[in-house]
Amino acid sequence: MRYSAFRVIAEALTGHRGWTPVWRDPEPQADYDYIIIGGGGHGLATAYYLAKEFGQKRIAVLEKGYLGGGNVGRNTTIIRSNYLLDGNEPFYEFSLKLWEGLEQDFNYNAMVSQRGIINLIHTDAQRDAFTRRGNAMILNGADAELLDREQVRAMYPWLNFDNARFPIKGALMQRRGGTVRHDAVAWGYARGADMRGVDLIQNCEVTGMRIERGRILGVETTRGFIGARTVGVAVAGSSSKVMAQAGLRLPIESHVLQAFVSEGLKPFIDGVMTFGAGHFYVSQSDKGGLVFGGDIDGYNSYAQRGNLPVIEDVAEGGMALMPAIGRARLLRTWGGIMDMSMDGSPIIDRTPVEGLYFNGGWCYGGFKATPASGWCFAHLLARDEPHPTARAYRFDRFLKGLMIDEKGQGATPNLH
Amino acid sequence: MADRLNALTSLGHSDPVTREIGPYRIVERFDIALASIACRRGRDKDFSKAAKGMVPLPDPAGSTQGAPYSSFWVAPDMWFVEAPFATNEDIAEELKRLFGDSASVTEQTDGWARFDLFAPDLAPLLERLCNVDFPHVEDGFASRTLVEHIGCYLIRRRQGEVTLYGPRSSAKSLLHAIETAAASVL
Amino acid sequence: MIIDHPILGPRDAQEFVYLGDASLMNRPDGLSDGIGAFHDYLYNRANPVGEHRELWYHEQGDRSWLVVTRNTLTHEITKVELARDVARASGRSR
Amino acid sequence: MSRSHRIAGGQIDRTSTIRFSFDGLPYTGHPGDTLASALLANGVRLMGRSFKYHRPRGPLSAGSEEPNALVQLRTGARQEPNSRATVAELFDGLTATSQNAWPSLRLDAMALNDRLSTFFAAGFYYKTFMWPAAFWEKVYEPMIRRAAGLGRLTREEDPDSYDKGFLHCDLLVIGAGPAGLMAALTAGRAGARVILADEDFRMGGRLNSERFEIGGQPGADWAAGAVAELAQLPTVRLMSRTTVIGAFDHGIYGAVERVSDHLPEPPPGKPRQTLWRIYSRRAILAGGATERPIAFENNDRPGIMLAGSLRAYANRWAVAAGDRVAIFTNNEDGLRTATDLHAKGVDVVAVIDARADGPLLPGIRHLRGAEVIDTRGRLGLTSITIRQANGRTETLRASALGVSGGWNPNVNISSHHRARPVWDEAILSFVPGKAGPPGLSAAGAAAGRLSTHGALASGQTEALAALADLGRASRAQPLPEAEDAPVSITPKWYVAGGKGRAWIDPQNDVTVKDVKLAHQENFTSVEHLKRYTTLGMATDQGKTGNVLGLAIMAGLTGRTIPETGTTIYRPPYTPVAMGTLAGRSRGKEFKPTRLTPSHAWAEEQGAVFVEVGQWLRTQWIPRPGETHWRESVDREVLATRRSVGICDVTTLGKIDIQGTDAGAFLDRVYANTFSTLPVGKCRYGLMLREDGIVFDDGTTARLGEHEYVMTTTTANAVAVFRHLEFCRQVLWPGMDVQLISTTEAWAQFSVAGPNARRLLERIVDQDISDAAFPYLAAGNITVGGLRARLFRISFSGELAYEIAVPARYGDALIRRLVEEGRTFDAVVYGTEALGVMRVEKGHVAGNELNGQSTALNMGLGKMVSRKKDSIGMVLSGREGMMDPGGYRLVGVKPVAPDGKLTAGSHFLDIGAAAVMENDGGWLTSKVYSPHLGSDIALGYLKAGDRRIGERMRAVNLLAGTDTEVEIVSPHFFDPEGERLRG
Repeated sequence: MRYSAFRVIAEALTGHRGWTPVWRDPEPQADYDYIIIGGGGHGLATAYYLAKEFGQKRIAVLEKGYLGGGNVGRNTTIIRSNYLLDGNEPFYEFSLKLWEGLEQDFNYNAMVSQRGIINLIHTDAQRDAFTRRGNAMILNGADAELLDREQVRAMYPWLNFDNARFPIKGALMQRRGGTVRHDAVAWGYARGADMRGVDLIQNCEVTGMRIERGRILGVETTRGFIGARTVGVAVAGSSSKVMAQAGLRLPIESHVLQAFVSEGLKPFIDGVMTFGAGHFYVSQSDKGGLVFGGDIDGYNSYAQRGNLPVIEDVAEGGMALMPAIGRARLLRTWGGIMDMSMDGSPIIDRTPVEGLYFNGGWCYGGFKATPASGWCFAHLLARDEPHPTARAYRFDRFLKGLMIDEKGQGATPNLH
Repeated sequence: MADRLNALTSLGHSDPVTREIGPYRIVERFDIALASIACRRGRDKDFSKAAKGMVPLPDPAGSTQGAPYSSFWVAPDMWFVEAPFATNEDIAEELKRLFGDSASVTEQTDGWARFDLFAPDLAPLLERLCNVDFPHVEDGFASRTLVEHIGCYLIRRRQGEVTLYGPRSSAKSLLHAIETAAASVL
Repeated sequence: MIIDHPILGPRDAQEFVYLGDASLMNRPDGLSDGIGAFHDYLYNRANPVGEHRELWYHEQGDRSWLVVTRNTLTHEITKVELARDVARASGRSR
Repeated sequence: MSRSHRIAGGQIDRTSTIRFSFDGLPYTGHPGDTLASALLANGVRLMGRSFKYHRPRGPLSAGSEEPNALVQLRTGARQEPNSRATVAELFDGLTATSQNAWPSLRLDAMALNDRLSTFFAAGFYYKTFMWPAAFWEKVYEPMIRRAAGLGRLTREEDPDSYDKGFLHCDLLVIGAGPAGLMAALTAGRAGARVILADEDFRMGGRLNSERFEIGGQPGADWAAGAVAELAQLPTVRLMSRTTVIGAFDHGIYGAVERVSDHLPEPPPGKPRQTLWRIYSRRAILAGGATERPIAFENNDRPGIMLAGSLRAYANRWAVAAGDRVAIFTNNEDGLRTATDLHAKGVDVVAVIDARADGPLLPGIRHLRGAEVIDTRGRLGLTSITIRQANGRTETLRASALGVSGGWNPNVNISSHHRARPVWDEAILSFVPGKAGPPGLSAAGAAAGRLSTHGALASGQTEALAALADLGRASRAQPLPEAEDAPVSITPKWYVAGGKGRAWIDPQNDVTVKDVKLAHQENFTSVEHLKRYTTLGMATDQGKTGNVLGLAIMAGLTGRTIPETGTTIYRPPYTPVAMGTLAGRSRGKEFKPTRLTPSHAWAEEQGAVFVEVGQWLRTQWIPRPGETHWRESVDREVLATRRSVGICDVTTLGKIDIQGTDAGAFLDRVYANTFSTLPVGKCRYGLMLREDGIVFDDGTTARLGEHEYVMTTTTANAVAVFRHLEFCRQVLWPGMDVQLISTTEAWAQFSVAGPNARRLLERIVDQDISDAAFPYLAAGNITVGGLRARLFRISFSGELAYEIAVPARYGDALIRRLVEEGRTFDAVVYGTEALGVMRVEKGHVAGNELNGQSTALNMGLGKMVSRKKDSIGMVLSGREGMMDPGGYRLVGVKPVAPDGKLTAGSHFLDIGAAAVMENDGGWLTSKVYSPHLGSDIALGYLKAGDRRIGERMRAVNLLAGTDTEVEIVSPHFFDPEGERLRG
């Protein structure tokens, strides 16, 4: 069914009787051409583009829980392409361009809202680094501006300009950055994929991989064996666990990242902002909640919950930057499991097992990457060759010394 | 030879300060010499022999008062030794002579700002400053701890007396944190 | 979290700095082992769901490096050792 | 204003009167009142508007689960949006205003949404606002955002302070109702260290709101007695006004104490609130239960509230929420409200009992098998329409309706570790699951023990179990007499058949219809239901509505409720002010400030300071008449190169490294060799990470056979020390090496320039002639007999020394250096001049040591010895890092002397388009060199070592500048290094 204002009005006047299921709940078939493991944002986007852009058929998405229950359902909804390194920026800019046309493409309003993102600058060295980054962004066809202190003050006069431990000296701004209604992304892709015949199979956990003579034949699941010619794994957060079924060790650690939302407030912050002298970034949702986050807890975890010190650390950053939020109340905290890779950048690549492909290592860049990740993974699955913007996301970059280390922290995942 | 340089306290004065806030007395100490001693690998016997009767070597998380040398444990095989500055300004040299090559000795006197806290009951103050179960630990307890992001050594001399060693460069921030907490207890 | 320090007893994890998998103790020999060995040592992780042996540094404490055995699903800590002892036992003193 | 609704009794202090105002109108109340109870007493039912439809709202509850009665509390910078009137303690002068209504609460323009509600069904916005694409940001979203939120945040800084602290105990008891009090008594009497925390300002929990007797005395009196006894026990800490907000790992709980919220403003020095981290060995959750409503048409009007809350207002606050009261219940407890109000002389018009049988209430119209099917009253309830068992409908005049759909144990904290609650058919609700936070057990209503006796008994049982765990065996004691009524309840989630809306989540306006629509569109998983309808996303986290929504979805899918799923709660239990979580770390106290030994002197000189990590360093020192910072910096540089300059370099990390293996150890942690360094000498050291990237650099001196002192960069001091400990303890535990930081112990100054030696000769006691103290010499010296250290090293390229004295003498030394320096027109220079001189000299610093660069990139490849094993040696040899076309450090000069450079600009070939394919690298550091009279810069340029002498462009697309530059050697100044050896 096609969604439109007309449709909404027509249904409203007839008691909403006409709305049909957004997706089917099919029984798994005996075998498929493509199995995508993981019904989160990346898996659903992969299936959607595989069917829509690469004309593939007989596709299934296997989800151990409910659709969109991965990190696409537990993040801070920010989209941007303000990366520095050649290996990253073209990919994230490709992603941002896909965001810009996404809703019309899959006929679902995911509320892609480009209200701008600013990264605050507190030292001269930061300004030098952001100048380098801003230039790299523009060279890659993205947009970037360098704001001085007064321009930032004009945008947000209530930031801590006059009593700050680390004064605000300016900001790097990307006006095309913004936020998206995260759940709607998963639902839009799921609906679009379902409409194109993709089987979305919920409550179906992959428990093993059937591999013979170095080739994948299918997967064992809680709902029986399902055969497939090609299997793509997109289960960021659980990558090591799933790939271990193929006997592989990854350059990835799983870490918990907490996110936070305040009670609903009248409009306070229009765009997205990151603090440069502490762990704090924030935006305000269309419902009025301040959505914010900070650093990961810093230890390997699959627990989907964090601890108090990080909550305090984030609040300290928030109060240092915007003393006016002292009486705003934190409503809810939650934790998502991040694939923290060894250089802070993702992997979209073949594996030593023929027919088995991997997509993961997203650290906390995963949400904004969803469209390009799906597109590029679909490209790799359908053509067995990397998409031009994802060429650098290889496993062997660590062996060859071609790390994509935006933060310059080296092989220490919890510092990326 | 040029004449001698004047010394300033960690707070930048020629004399240490004392602050009184309600029942709490905060005393800056400027009269203590400090040095670290670390037992060299495999030299435990010589090390403890040299220390015997001179430098106490308390167990982990402990401190021992003595004369002229007191000391508290800081790390495996490592202690901080305290002595009166007036009589033992060259504490590091003294200890080097004492321990010979059985220990690595490092001057620490000026690395630290020291505040002694006094009150009939210090628990309400300390529970706002650091994660030490003060009412529960014994006299002599010595431990590194965090006070408002500042790494300090805390020594419980007795129920009503505590020593805090904090990094000299952060002395002002540390004192401010103690004063703020004291005021909020009242 | 609370880490039961083998020398100091229970201490808040806030006093510690986390490094990662305890396999980082097993550094190859730079003169005899090559890039392959170092690559696997530095970059690849088991990253298990469940019991995990990992390195923590007591930065705001006694500066001991510890090997903590912790469940990554429940965060339950079942064993804490001095990394130095573990390293020596595994023959790293040579 | 309507007449008072006060009735007899209650726990309010009638002897004193409190004045307060709501929406500008003055009212009075008494100590013991909440804002809600006082407003109800004044006949005010309308307190807010709902989020989506702007429906009129009054209090649904009398506690922290309140979704409706949210107000803007206080004024000015102290305004608190979304404050629950039901828990806001009344104080004299309290001012509250309503939220989310314009122009007024009674007449709200946005209530139009209610008329158009059919267009605003769940998730409608996902299906529209898509065309034309550009309209989302420009038209639709701004409209939606303007309507967003409930309360308003002032843009002023929060004037109050907040505190934090740590508490330790054997047993934490969460909640001071009958179960919690009995648990605390049991453990406290046994001598255990107990903390009893309760969110209310009056301990006792439901006992304060009921007429139950315990041991022959009123429950509230028994509670008061128990509290009095606990206060006498030495190991018990009573914490009222303290909400336990979350269960974290290993027995750590977060708790918020509202220290001053019941006062007009905090007393001087006092915080508004304190965040306590409670370290407990065991904990008992005795947080009680929350009543849930039944969904029926128009069940959201002011005057309609939970039956137990209606009862609480009457019993505890002596308020009759209405003069004609009706009750709608599916369980026995609902009848208690009828009985209590009846006993207090309130007119109970009817009890509508969904249950078909059971005893009839005496003296009250008690209709069994009946249900409420509709209500009336625009701004407050005026009548209800009921359908009796025989199908006959009837409309009753009523100004208050108490609804009881049963009680939900407050399992919240028990699910903070994501343990799923389990369904208890006997009470038709969820109780804490087994896999909750280790060490936490539940007692009383929180555990599903809904009778007073059950609460007392389980409180004691759980406390005894905890004591046993703690090794403090204790024996059960006889419990006081208390009611032990069984739960009698029949499933009744919503009243079917109506056409109108029946609310489940009144704040977010989630109705039964929305759940039906979600089901129709296959959003049947409980997570999908929540996310699609926003059920449970409101400020009450769905405390009253979640189970209802779940049950309705279960009915639609034909599954049982546990099959349909559970929802788990996340911290915090109730919303927490950001200021509380931040505590004292804000403003200038966000992080500690580290001051250098010369800080006081520099302040006297009017120095400009700059934040370097936590340090404050002198950036430059303006002289009278200097109007631009460049004038000061140029002067400092020129004076240094002409004669002599002094700079405080204390912030550099210093690590004392001793032991018989110290030299061998350094060989392994540095890429170059140190074991061969003679005693009394120092050497520049390059430290790599294991991945072959440069980690840090600095000079390390050998002061004795087995004694070295290492210098690190200011930024990496802590990380390097940690890394060295790792190498020492974990990688090579066999080595005899001891480490300790001495960064703070020494005040260290760089003395640089042609006259450096002549100046120092006036300071130090030893002969420091070039012969006696040659380039790279290092050693212990004395200054006026005082122990000191001298290093002959140069960052500036000049003849230079670094002199160190014990930190307490640092202030005196800078003054002495300045005094003695007058003869030479010595200057004291700051970090800017330092930066200028190091760039002129081509030394790498922070901008080049960016964690992404190799020794090869920096032109220091030869320093990495391949003859020995050292950290990073092997992996620095990976093909990608040995690429001859890779980045190399170069110097950059504008072709036109007045050409401007900017750090961060990228290299492009002349004529090349500004696209990434043509990117040659970037300028890392830029300074103005007064020595060369132009901007100069360092940069990383692809194959830069082979491009010296070539011309390129330095392009800054952010500023639109495009400067032709010449690529030169990074050593702009005295490349042969004659000056520093002079």
